Amino acid sequence: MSTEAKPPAQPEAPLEPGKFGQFLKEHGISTNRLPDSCGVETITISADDLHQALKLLRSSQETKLDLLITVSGVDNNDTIDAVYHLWSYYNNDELVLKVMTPKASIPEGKLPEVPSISNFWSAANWHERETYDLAGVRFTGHPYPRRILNPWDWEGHPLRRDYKQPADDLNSKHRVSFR
Amino acid sequence: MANLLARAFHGLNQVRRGLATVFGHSFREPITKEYPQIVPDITTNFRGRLALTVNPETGDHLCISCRQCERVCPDKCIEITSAKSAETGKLELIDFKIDHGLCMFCGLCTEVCPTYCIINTNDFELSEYAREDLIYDLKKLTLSQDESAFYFERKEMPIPKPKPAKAAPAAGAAAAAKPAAAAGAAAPAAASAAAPAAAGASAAKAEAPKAEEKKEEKKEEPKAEAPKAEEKKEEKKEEPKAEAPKAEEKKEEKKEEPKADSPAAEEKKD
Amino acid sequence: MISNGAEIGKLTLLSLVWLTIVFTAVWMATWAVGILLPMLLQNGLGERAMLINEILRFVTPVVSILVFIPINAMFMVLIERRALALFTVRKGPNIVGPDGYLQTAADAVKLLFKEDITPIGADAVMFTLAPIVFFAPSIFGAVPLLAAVTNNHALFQVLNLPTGIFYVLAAASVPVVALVMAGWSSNNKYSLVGGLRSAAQAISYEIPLVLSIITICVLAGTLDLVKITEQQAGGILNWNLLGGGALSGIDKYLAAMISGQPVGSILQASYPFSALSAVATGALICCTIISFWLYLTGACAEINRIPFDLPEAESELVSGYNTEYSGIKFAIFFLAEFTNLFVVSSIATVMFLGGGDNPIPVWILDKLPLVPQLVQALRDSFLVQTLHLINPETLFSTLWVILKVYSLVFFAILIRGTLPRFRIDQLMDFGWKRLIPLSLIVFVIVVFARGLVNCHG
Amino acid sequence: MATELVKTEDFRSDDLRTDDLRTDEMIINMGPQHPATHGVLRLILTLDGEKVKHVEPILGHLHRAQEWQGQNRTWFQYQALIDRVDYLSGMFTSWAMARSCEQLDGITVPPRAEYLRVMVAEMNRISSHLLWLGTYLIDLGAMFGFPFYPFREREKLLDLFEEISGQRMMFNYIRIGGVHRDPKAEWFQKVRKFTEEFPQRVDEYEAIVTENPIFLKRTKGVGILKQSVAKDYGVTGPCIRCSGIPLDLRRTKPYSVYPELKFDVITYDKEGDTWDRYMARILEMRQSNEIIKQCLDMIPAGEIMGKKQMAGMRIKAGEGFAAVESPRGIIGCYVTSTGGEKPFRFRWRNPSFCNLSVLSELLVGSPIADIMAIFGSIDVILPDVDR
Repeated sequence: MSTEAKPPAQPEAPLEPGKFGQFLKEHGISTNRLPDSCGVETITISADDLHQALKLLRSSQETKLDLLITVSGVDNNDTIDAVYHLWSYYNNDELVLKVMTPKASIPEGKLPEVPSISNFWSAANWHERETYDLAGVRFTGHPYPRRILNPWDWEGHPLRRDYKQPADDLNSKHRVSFR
Repeated sequence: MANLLARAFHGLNQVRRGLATVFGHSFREPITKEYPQIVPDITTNFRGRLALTVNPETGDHLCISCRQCERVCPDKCIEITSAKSAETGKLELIDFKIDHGLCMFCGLCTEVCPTYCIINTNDFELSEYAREDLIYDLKKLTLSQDESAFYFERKEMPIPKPKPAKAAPAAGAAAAAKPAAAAGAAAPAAASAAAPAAAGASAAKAEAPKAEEKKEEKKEEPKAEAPKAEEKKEEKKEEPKAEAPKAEEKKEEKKEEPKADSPAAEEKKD
Repeated sequence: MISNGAEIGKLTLLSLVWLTIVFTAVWMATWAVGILLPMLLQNGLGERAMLINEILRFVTPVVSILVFIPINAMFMVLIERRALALFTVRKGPNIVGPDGYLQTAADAVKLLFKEDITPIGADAVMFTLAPIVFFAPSIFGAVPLLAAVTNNHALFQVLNLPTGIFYVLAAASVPVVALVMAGWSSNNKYSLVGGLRSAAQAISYEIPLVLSIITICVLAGTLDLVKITEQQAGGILNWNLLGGGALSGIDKYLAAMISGQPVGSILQASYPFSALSAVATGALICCTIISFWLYLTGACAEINRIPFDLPEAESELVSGYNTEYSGIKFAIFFLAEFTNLFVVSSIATVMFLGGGDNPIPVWILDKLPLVPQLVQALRDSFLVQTLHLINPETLFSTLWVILKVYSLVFFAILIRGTLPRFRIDQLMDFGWKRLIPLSLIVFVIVVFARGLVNCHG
Repeated sequence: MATELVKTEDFRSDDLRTDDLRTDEMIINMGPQHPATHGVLRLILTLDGEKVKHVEPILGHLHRAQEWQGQNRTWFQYQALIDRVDYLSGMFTSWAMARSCEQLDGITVPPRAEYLRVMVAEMNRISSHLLWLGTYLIDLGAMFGFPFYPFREREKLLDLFEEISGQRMMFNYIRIGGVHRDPKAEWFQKVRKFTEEFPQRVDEYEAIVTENPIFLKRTKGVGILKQSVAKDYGVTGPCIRCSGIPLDLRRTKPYSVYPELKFDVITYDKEGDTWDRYMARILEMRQSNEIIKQCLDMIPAGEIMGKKQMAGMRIKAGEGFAAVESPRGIIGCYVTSTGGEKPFRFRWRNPSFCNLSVLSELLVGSPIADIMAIFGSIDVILPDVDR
């Protein structure tokens, strides 16, 4: 895994909250706006507020972001993000929500913890399992927090940047057989 | 009751329609072909077994060992061995291996090849009894002149002028004429005698004649990797075809330097 | 517009060649055991041959069946594969032997030489017994049919029971036990479910099947298979499919009219209650056609063919009761399935389609040129007179039986190529809520309508 | 009298089931080597008789670390791999990746390339649906006849794909910035010929299948996907359109040249059953055929590539999510770039993965035979699930 790759640039100055940031602010949830990802509003939110924010965004008539596209885990070099892509079934609204956990704040040998939303949004169930499996984000309160794609006894989380591949014959230069 | 009867009749009628349609199909031409007897007509762009072409007119091998295909291959199934020729100062292909068991026939190597050397043939019958047999070497990969002509025509690739294959060696030879003379007539004989011992660890037998050149480059370091590393650097400069003349110029410059030193180096060794 | 003539031609030729092989082999075996051997013994032993002759008489039908079943199953598998290929615009097996003629023979050899596996935890005795129990009844069941389909040939009269059809049905209901045995003893849950399904299915579909046959027995007034065939002789109008002789009055009337004889009271004799009789005739025809359909449906379910192949149900139960079978045991299951299809088709032929009767009414047949001469020439030939190799009655009736039976088989293949599979509860619903009431209604109507028409009389 | 001895109450089936008989649950492993699981899905079924009480899908038998590979290959190399994500609709996976990268890099795709993309994608949709149709009928037990007919038409499409891209399934045709090859004029003629005869073929399928009483019995009212459940599980594609939500990215978030083309979004009632899903796919095939016809008429001449394809291709830094409407639903690609040779993070949003999660909800209470009827109707491709 290429460790030299850098995470996307952070904004220098704090940006004005967009439509959904404003909406969440009105309901007493503070957010941070990041630079738009290809024209889609991108905000970060603290892990504690996530549950309530998603509930609000999903059910309120103004936003109606009721299609959870994915939950993805991204290992930036200094943070581990859980990224939620929200769409609406009925209009063109999109939102990217990020929960960023700095790696410094994670205790040694532990996984970053983010509250699970699979109890009120079934779509998140498998996505969260997959994120746990591959990117190593622990979703607290998940009903069935097991690995989904890798075998159940797999060690490590393959999409983490510090992950050591068990055997890497493919990339070695001098091998006897090609296989 | 009437409803039931109507439904039953409708259902039976639908079954009859289905049966009639299926039965009607028996009067149509079969679409299957008896494969081993009747070979399918494969389109030009089909990405089958990889092969190396030769110039259809002159029969010279088209590979210039630029290693573009080796680098772009997502599966890393290509392995090129090459060495610098003493006469021409150009990279000369020693071996070209493709593991067809690993290849996924994506065709990226054919896209990046600057000389239309590596191509996808229409051959798809690749089964062997052992996996090792799927590793094709240079001899197995290289097509004959007729086959090359066939694919050049079919794939509508421009037939290369004899320049990259023929004129380049000529130019190289011209360039190399001077240093060869400078190095002295005694050097080749001595070097070729010493070659197997010196280069045996690093190079295969086929490389032996070219080891002469390696020696010249070696200078202080007796390690086997050193010449390879140098080769690589040079290859990178050689990459695109358009830059070929430039690369040649550069080479000439480069070659003159080591060759100026070479007598000294040989003296040291002696 | 036939653009597939070559393939159809090949299929026809293949059928003809294979049928010739099958029936020549069977007839030669039967003739050797039943006629040639007694003749030779008679010459050699004289009076003392009586006992041996008696034994041979009983052995003959069994020999003929035992020779017939394996070769016939091979042919049927081949024709099924080729016909399905025809429906699905493919070519089918055409490599082994001339144009694929020997494909199934090669398959059979392969199956015989495969390793015979008994899974761990399986009940070995039951596991081995199941294919045998599945296969044996189809032999027993086929025996009495022989007399009927060969136009009461002297060699096969031996086993012609007065309760023929019931014997056949009784034999046909045994294989269910075998399927349950196979399912249970395999130590496999899919097999178990398959076995249980087959039990449920076979038991419930036996009722409409038997009821539809009883309907025909009531029409015919007998259970004897030979008598039932003989009643239907004389053309398509006399067949049980079309009212079981309800139209025979019209038949006679037409015959008399054409030959110029007095018509007189033929119609009056056959249809005593003029208008009422006409209605009853219509009802009878409808009822027999419906019960033919009922019979086909029930038979399809009985022998586990699509759309009733729930015990096997590849997409649900892997392969149902025969998941764990391999080698020769699987071959026996396979053999029995196709034999059952043949047996079921021949029952249909005997009960509904007039057995070995030609569909052309006599009064047309007599007018046809060359037919009587041909029969006479055959009768006078050396083969018949000296060797007793064939007799014309049996020959023609056998040809008709072959045609009818294999048409039904072909129809079953067509159904297999078209219809999807039922679900088990829908199958039960369909069986109990639709077929059984329908068959009862048909039965009652036939009982009453029969009184108003002078059938077969 | 028998009627006095036996009371009808004794034969009430409920009583028999619960009190008198001691029943036991049976646990069956369906898959990964089951003939009808479309690859290697494993379902752990808890059965009560023939009824399913609980089902747990086990995934990952085909896990090939597509996202990991994305981070370890260059942009150019990874293009060749992504067709493998969903091997039946490789054009759509390529397209999703191409779109996300084009968004990031700000590439404008030439109009001819856009039309070609729409054409090959719709052809791919047809071929995918055809394969679904054949295998679904196999699931329902029509093993031997019907399934070959859709494959016959699919074969023609695959030949067309082979001609244009070089392979029958792993196309690698839609590239970042455009399409790989400009087809010749004969290819367009062949496509036109196909579009002209295809509707008759669909008529044939419908004659055999659509109103067949057994097929109706197997599919009508089976596997009902309620709108609320579908929304909860994030179901997309024909499945959710059959549950009454007109979510078709080609219309709701139009991309490429779809705004210029005429077609309808096919929706059914609020509670879509498997028959609705079958019918929706049949209609979609007809519709795609019409779209291809329109494209054939409208396609302009010109360039086909908006960005030079080379081994060291780079994409500008940033992140973005782009999705296309694949035959199975929304296939999306969340990509993060740092401007380097390799992507920083690739994340696939696969329709099969999301649609499959609703299976455990749909199957409960249905008999064994319906497992395949329901599972097949969702149209799941296992490599798409496991990546």
